[in-house]
Amino acid sequence: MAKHETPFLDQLESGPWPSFVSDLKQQAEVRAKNEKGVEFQIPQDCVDDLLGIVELSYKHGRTHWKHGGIVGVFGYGGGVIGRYCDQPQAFPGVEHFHTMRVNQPAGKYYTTDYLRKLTDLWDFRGSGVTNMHGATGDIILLGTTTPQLEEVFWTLTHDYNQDLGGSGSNLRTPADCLGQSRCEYACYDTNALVHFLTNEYQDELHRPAFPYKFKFKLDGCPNCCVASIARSDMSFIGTWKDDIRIDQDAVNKYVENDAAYPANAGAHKGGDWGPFDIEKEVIALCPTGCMKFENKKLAIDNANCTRCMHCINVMPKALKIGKETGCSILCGAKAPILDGAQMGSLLVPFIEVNPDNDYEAITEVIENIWDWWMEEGKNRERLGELIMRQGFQKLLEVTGIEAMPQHVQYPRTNPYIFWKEDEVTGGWERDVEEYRKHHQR
Amino acid sequence: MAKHETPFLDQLESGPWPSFVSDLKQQAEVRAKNEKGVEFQIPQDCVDDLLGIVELSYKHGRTHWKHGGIVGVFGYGGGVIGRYCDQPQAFPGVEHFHTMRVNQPAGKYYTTDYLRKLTDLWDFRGSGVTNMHGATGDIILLGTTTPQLEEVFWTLTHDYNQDLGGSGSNLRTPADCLGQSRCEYACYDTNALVHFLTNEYQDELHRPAFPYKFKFKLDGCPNCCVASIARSDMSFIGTWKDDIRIDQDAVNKYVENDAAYPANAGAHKGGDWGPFDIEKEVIALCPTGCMKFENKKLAIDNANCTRCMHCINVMPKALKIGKETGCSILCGAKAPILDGAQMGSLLVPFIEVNPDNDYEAITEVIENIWDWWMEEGKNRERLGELIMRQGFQKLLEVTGIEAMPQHVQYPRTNPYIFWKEDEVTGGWERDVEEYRKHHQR
Amino acid sequence: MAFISTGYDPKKPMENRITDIGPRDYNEFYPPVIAKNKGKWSHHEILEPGVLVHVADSGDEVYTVRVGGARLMSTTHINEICEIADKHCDGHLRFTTRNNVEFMVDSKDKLEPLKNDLASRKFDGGSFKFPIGGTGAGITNIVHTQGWIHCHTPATDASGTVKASMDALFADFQDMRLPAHLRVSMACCLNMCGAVHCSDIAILGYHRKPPMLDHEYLDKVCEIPLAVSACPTAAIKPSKQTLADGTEVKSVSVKNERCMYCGNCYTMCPSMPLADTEGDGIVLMAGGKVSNRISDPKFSKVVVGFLPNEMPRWPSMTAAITRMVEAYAKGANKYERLGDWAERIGWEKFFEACELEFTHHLIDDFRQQAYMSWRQSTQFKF
Amino acid sequence: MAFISTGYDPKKPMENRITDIGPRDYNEFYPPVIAKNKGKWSHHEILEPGVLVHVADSGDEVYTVRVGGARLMSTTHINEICEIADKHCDGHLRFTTRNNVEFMVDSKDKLEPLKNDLASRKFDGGSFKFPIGGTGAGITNIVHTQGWIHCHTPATDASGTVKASMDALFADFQDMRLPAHLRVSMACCLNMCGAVHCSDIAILGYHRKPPMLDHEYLDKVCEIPLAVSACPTAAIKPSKQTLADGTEVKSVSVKNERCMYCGNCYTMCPSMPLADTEGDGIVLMAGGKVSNRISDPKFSKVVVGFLPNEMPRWPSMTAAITRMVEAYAKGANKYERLGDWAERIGWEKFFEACELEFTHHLIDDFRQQAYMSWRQSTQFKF
Repeated sequence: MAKHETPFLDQLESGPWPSFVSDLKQQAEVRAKNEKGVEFQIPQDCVDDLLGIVELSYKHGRTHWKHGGIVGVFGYGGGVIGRYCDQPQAFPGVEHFHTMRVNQPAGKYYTTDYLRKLTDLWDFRGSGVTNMHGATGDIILLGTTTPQLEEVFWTLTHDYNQDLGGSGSNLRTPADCLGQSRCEYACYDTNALVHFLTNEYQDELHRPAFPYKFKFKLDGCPNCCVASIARSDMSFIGTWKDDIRIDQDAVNKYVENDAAYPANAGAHKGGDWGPFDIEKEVIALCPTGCMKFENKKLAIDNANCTRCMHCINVMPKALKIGKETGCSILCGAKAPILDGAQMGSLLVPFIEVNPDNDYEAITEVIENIWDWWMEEGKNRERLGELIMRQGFQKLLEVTGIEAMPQHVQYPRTNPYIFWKEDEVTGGWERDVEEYRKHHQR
Repeated sequence: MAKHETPFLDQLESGPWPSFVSDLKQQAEVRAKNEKGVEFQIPQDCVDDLLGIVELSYKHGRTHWKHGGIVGVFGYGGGVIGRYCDQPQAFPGVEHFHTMRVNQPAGKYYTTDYLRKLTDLWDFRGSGVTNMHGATGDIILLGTTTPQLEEVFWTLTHDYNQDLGGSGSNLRTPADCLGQSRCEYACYDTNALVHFLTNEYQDELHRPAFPYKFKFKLDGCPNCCVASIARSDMSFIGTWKDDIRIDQDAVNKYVENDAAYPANAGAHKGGDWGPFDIEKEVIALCPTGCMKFENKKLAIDNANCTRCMHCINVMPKALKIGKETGCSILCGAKAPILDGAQMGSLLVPFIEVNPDNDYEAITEVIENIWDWWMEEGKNRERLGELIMRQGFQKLLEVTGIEAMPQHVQYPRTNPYIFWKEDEVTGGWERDVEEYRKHHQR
Repeated sequence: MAFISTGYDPKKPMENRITDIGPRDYNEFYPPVIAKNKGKWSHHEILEPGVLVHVADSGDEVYTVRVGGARLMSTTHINEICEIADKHCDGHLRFTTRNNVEFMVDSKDKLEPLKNDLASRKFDGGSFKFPIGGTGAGITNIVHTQGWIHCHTPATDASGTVKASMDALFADFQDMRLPAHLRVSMACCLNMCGAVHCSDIAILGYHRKPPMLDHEYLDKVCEIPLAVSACPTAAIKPSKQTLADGTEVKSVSVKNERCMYCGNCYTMCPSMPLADTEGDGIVLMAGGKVSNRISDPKFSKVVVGFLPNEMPRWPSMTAAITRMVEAYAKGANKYERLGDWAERIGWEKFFEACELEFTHHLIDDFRQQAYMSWRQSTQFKF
Repeated sequence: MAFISTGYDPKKPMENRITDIGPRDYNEFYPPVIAKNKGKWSHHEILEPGVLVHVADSGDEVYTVRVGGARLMSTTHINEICEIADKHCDGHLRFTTRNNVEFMVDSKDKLEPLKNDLASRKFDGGSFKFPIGGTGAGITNIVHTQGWIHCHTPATDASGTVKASMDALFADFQDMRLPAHLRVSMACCLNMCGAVHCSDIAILGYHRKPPMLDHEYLDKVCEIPLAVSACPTAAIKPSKQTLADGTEVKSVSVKNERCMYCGNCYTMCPSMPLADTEGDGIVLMAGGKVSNRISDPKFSKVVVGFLPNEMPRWPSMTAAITRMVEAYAKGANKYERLGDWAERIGWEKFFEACELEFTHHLIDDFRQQAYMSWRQSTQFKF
């Protein structure tokens, strides 16, 4: 028997898509029954009250949560988000209902053994409600009280070998696509690099020293499944410098509509698109027009290829990424607030991804950027906004990177070049008397 | 025998392109000889001194002109640009060397009779040096002294039925392409409209009442030969609403490479482009892909045509603009200074061009815009900058034009919609005590 | 409910403290077939909606079954996932960036039992627990934020709008009939904790009323300078206010016409709430993408300026989304993303095809970049 | 040189004054064949470079011979134009927007004598007076500003750079071998009296040194507030200065690193000259267009950040222009404008093909629109 009536939420139990309401109801019931005999450290009926307060929001069309004060674990500036409800008498189970961010593993692979440990802990010390996963990538443990924070942290670190993720003006928990673990398109080992960077920069992740948040996201290839180009201050996107590898026999299997060679790896099986047509579907859609299929032979003018992945995506059995792989680094992506959205702007067209020297080429770029941003960035100014304010030329300067046409989509359309005095022959100081000898007043 | 040595300029007499140096030298000589017995009202050797002072600039790499003070004709705020040289002792003939702007006729057609009157006047009262024409469109009379300004104006108005053009924070002399006078693409009579607007707005042209300069330019079709979309605060560009007219027989003549049907009206005759290929040169280049050529028949899906002119330009004997013609109005174009370049932004997709009611649809738009700009524009703020500062939505508001998707290339990418209070149910005033009944502090 | 300590002593927080150990090592979690073939995958194929096979150079294969679900997930539900993974997948599984769960098996014969098991499980309320799908040219799970479940500034709910949308789009979660994949994202206010600004379709919660001012309490519970500086548009100023009883208090004033309803001030100062039943609602955006495939990544555009919150199922919102999906399915070319389609036909035709109203709210007036979105061309369709 | 009055009396300026009569009526100036067939033209053809025929619905034809020339033009030269028009064209002629002269005849047999007459006329220095050309897929006359002939703020000469360029491009003025027409424009400082910001190739005079300050005279000849407000970047402030002799004067100071060398201050205040032999020179821009044909109009881009003034023929400038034209002629498709070509191959390939150096100066840092020009994509060519 439910603690609160939830007529609005009940309507979200129907329909085919997994219902979060049904899940919360089952959780409330499991807690009520407590067949495992858990010694709940926060109110047993907290999920009932969660349903109740959300129902109230459905009635009012307004949230009933207040922002928390500063809660957290000792010595860390992030990883915990305080939260309180604005109707504690009616819903005492969620009066205090803080979030903990747990740093997810690279690639988001898990063993059931690990997950069960986590659910045991969260049943015991929290609401048993989670997000798998939060928008940044963390495992989100949703709903506990202040005294439990250090206890959860202790168990995570001592028993689970597991740390919290980032929040606040910190490095946020880096995130990656699954990369080479299960994807033939990946140009570098995203799991290894994300794990390295997360560990290398633990201090930046846990202790606020930045003007604002900072995100790394790592995509193995330009398909950008993890959206790094839109969602991270520094985006690492796999690419290659040499030629796309072609298996001409396999190309012809695609052209012949061999059933074992479905176009786009079978992604269009539900549509009625007719037989595969290499001219229309590959050659004509190549953004640079650098491909030809003549006499049963596919030719790619690789010097004019921009590695957009389309042909490889369409014919994955026939075309493979090059062998000289690495990544591009793009900087400054962010959501619209405060000063308009940005996508990452290309800073390093190609950089090696080399675990053997601890990725030193990459960490040098990162640290140069951080030095600049920590020196010049205003409070709550994202990297992208600093780049906009001080200019992309400045970003090149602080990272010691030569300007090249790859940095721009097109050169400047205005002629407002601000020269530096030392770039101009003779400098700026001049003698007006000398000038007046030739130019009367 | 030249008055000044001009070794630098002399080098600009060679080469095939008409040499302005040779022309100035011939002019200096004609004045020196004065075979017509002109009673020169400014120094006879002014052109010698002009050559001399320009030579000095070639030596120094710097100009030797100073900005003039305020000179002009009585009652006009523009049309004359003061100019003085900074070496009057060495070049007394150009000590005072003002410019007069003479309002060119629509389409820049002339009779020799008229031009000779002008040259007679300018030999008599000026340097005999001109620009045919200035960047805005005027006939530029280059070089006279202050006492001659009223005299020239008197002769122009009394004897030549001819007025000065605009300068300063005025309506600048409107300019047009030749339009229907000799072009089959013209969608309206640019000559008639530019003449009407110039006369209708004589007061705005001659008396500064604007925040800054304001330009009208009139293009007969989207080919934009007079660059109105880049160079005028209000740009009038011919267009049509109905279908492109097709002569299928003529299309097939082009396809057959009939010598009387050269592609692009013969514009590519100097290149080795091979036979005309309608698929490659027309169908594939259509920006909307709205054309087909099948079974010797050209089909245009006019609902998806954006009237880019390409197909018509390529096959002018076969394709003609529609019959329901008018113009689009775009606003705000300007050169980069001060706040970045703008091209005209589409305000009115289609408007009738109707001389029978004195173009009232058009003058209404113009006057609404001027009212707003004169009210709200800051000193030296071009219309485009005002639109940027107050927003395109404001431009729609002051002109009473409904927003439509044609106004944008794409809808806003940011969600920062500033609602007006009366657009939001219940308004903005709320009772916090009432709110607190449901949301505790 | 006695407090049970782990051993942590609040008086000696540093004693035996372990910090900065980072996440678990991914190598511990790879299924064996993944660990063995990492970096040596040859190709993959989507066998049917939600089912993939990846083939390694070694000839090894891994079959993946992708299932959707709410990212809001109870431990009970996670335990059930674990039960399935133990039964079929030797205790391994993974999550995707878009909150799907992937069950992997290393041979084809293990596939059918896994699929049958997943498909058979339903919640008591009737919905699927583990619907198979979310691959290829279809619609996958919606990434989203917290909404009314756990956030203090949302203008709408997240889980509910997503449930309503995915119910409406469910057929396309389990099919691959679309011209290309279509990504839907949801953020419950314009701070966009989950950045939705580059999605094929984005659902965005939006306030439309400036904050209320709880003058009596403001100076007691807020740092006024923090509230003032929180405002991105400098609409907030310190001011003195006289209460009903005549006492004068320090507080703030808000220039309402400058407010863009972001709620940053409320985050800093609880005496400035802005949620409102009628003011709050939904903005829809469309046409963004993050992939570099064929065309460059692009921002989503605002295509519906406002829809009211219609609890619990937001029918106007799901109707508008459905119209967009259907118009796209009908109009776009194979491989063409929604935004590429809109650009090819022109946004004026997009509004026509999707039966959406164009209003002045959709014309950009934010910063000078707004200019780039206006039409500097005579090329348009009537 | 006695002053001869028209009758104007400075003491009674309004007496018999005629004002606001506007330009002459174009109808007075049309050649008869134009007046007759206006609005009823069927089509046209470029018969050869510089020679066009327009055919009316009536069957009437008008043959046009287009000739180039300096827009700086003496009355002597205009009189010669009139002589030719009287001889061949019944006393009619017209000018084009790009400062060409067009002679029209109403039958084909009048064409050859006209062409021969025009082609035969040369200046004493050897250059053509009336070169025929400037049509179709070639290069027409360069529109330009005043430069050292008549302006107080130029950073280079206009007539001289144009003469040097047109000499270098002359073959393409008289040919139509290019992929499309190519428009060259010239402005002698960044105020751009002649807006060159949408040209296939733009030559732009550019200062690079902030103004000198003639403190001793500044307050005597300038209105200091006007000088201060003239600065678009707010780099100028009023300040007190002590002269060498110890007297203190009112003057201004300039924050040099904010100055963009536009010369607006010098226009307001002659005590702030900025011209400099080494500082001044040329910026080259490329890839703009105003036509809506095929692609939208577009801005030119800065492709050479600076070239010194090399009088009298600017060889580095003409060499760079020639390289661009030749690379374009070689690389572009038929009908493809220079900017469309650069976009198709990518600007990185444009710099390679034209052998131009890319420097940091070419990366935009002006206002927030700059962001749009940076590369938000992994699509680029190495």
